[in-house]
Amino acid sequence: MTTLPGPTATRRLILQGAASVALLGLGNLPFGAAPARAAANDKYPEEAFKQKSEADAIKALYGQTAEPSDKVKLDAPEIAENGGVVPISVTTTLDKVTSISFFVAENPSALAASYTIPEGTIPAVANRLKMAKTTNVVAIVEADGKLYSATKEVKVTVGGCGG
Amino acid sequence: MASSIRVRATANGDITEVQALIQHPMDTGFVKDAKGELIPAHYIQQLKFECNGKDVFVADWGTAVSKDPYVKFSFKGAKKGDDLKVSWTDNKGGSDTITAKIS
Amino acid sequence: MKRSLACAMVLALLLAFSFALDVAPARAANEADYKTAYSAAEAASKEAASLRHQWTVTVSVLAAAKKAADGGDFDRAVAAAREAEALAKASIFQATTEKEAWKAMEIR
Amino acid sequence: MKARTSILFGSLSAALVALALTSPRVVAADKVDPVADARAFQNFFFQKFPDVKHEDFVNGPYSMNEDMKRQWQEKEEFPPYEFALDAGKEMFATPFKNGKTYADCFPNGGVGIRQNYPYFDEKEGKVVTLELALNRCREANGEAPYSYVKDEMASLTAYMAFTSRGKPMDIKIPDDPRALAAFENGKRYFYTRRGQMNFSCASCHVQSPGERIRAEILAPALGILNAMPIYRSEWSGMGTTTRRFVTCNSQTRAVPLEPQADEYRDVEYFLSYVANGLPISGPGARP
Repeated sequence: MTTLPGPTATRRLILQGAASVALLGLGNLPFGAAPARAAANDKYPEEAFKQKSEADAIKALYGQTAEPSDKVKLDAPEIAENGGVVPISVTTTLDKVTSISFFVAENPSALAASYTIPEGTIPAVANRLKMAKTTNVVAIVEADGKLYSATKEVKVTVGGCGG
Repeated sequence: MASSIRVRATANGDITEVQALIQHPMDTGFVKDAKGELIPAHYIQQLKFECNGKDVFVADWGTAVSKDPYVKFSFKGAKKGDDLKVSWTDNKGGSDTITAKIS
Repeated sequence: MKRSLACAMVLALLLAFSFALDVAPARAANEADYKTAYSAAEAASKEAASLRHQWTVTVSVLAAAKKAADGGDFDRAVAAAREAEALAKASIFQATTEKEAWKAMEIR
Repeated sequence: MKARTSILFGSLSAALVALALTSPRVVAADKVDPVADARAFQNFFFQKFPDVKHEDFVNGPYSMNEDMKRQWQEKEEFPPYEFALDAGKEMFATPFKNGKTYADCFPNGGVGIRQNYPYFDEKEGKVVTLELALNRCREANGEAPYSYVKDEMASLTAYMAFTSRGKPMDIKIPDDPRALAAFENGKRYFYTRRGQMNFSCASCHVQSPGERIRAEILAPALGILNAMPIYRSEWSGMGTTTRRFVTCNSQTRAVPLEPQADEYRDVEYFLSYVANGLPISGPGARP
């Protein structure tokens, strides 16, 4: 079931987008106007993986902000069976997809994984991620140079009765 | 030693579905060991799939990818019997590679 | 059924009694007080272990008592030893009551 | 210190509540009747969860909750215990220093026999579990025994369980008073409350299976060992039956017994016997 991001999530994305744009002015981000990440670019996005917040990571990776789209179908559990192994997958009906990335908002660093989707590869990925706590999982799809996103909150807590 | 990569690639029609499970600790660098010292970060950074001489899928991973990582994707343009080369490198310079036949 | 409720009552009484012990000594505890409190706690803990019903908290509080004593803080050491004894006694009570009480839960 | 005693009173009140809750039971004649016990045990779960297919009970929490079942099925596509399984197969094939292998110690070369373990050894007069038999095989061939809670033992039992997948559990109780006593001792251990939390295995796995215990869903006791050994995401590693018993004990703040203690062997005997007829589903993946 795709959950359209609630108004709060969109506003939050835009707000964060605005905040990071402001930061740009301070020259804090080394390469503000980084070119959209070309598909063939094999370089490991070291900088993006260092960013703490989700907006900064998106900025470092793609150099632009994403807009929510119901063409991006993010599949994640409601309550994670275990924070260490959370099965998350995304499919999309968008075409000319060149990259798909996953962000876990409140993890130590938001960017979890980023996939290059060359020509001829189906724009869909399934993987298992670690989540520090209950937070939003954001999937970003780069299609034809523009960014589309889907967000879903996943509840995470420990198991067992204590000890 | 058996390879650290288990891969299953099955072609039906023009679409080949690929599943990979890799044996790797994927340490985040935030976890302490029994003696209370931090276990240094040790995680796969890049995982590449090549078929017929072309990259069909490249994964850039951070520390948030689960231990013994798993990934599934599909791609077009390959057929039964083609070779699928899978290789990964981690932040400590470790690496492994395997070539599997698409069944 | 009535009988098992009665056992629970006794358990409550026992705990209340051990709880009261905490506040008894007025002057600062010294090594001798610690030694007596610790040996009583250790005996109860050994008995709980022999009944194979030892609690992890008994072991850790007993260790805390010893550590406090080694550090010379006998007030804390005596309090910890007393609590360890209470925990050990509670686990012994649990072991003896459960000898029969388990049947109440059995699927028949 | 105050926190600790408040927990103590907390556990006391929990005990009082639990005691009041247990429905009144007439004290049964103390003649041990495993067949009746097994039938009553299975019927309890079949009636409590009428829409769970009988063979599904062996999938533990996943038979109780759809969202968890979906996450499990995604994991099962390429399960995390694959490595332990391959390691076990390799270990089974590599001969000991004296040239023998595990296959020489077990009937049918150790393939497809897991459903008969644990069994009652009439010579020894005690229950012998699969993990114990494996270590005895190693010692008989001059090899050091493996730890009962570490990966090597889990890999061996994972491989042996895999060779029995789908076969119904088939535990036998010979007409020997010591076997009946072992069964009864296992049953007693299962229902006895322990630890400061004052829980027994039944408090969680009989009174509230299907309910949440923080992030996890409690598994029903019926068929709970059929999936052993399990890869637990929480341990991010394999777990043998012994490791599961030891961790359950420490979670209720009870000091665990030594691995393969009589009580552990007997409770494994009891739980396996009452699950007779349900399929072996090991090795399993669990939260």
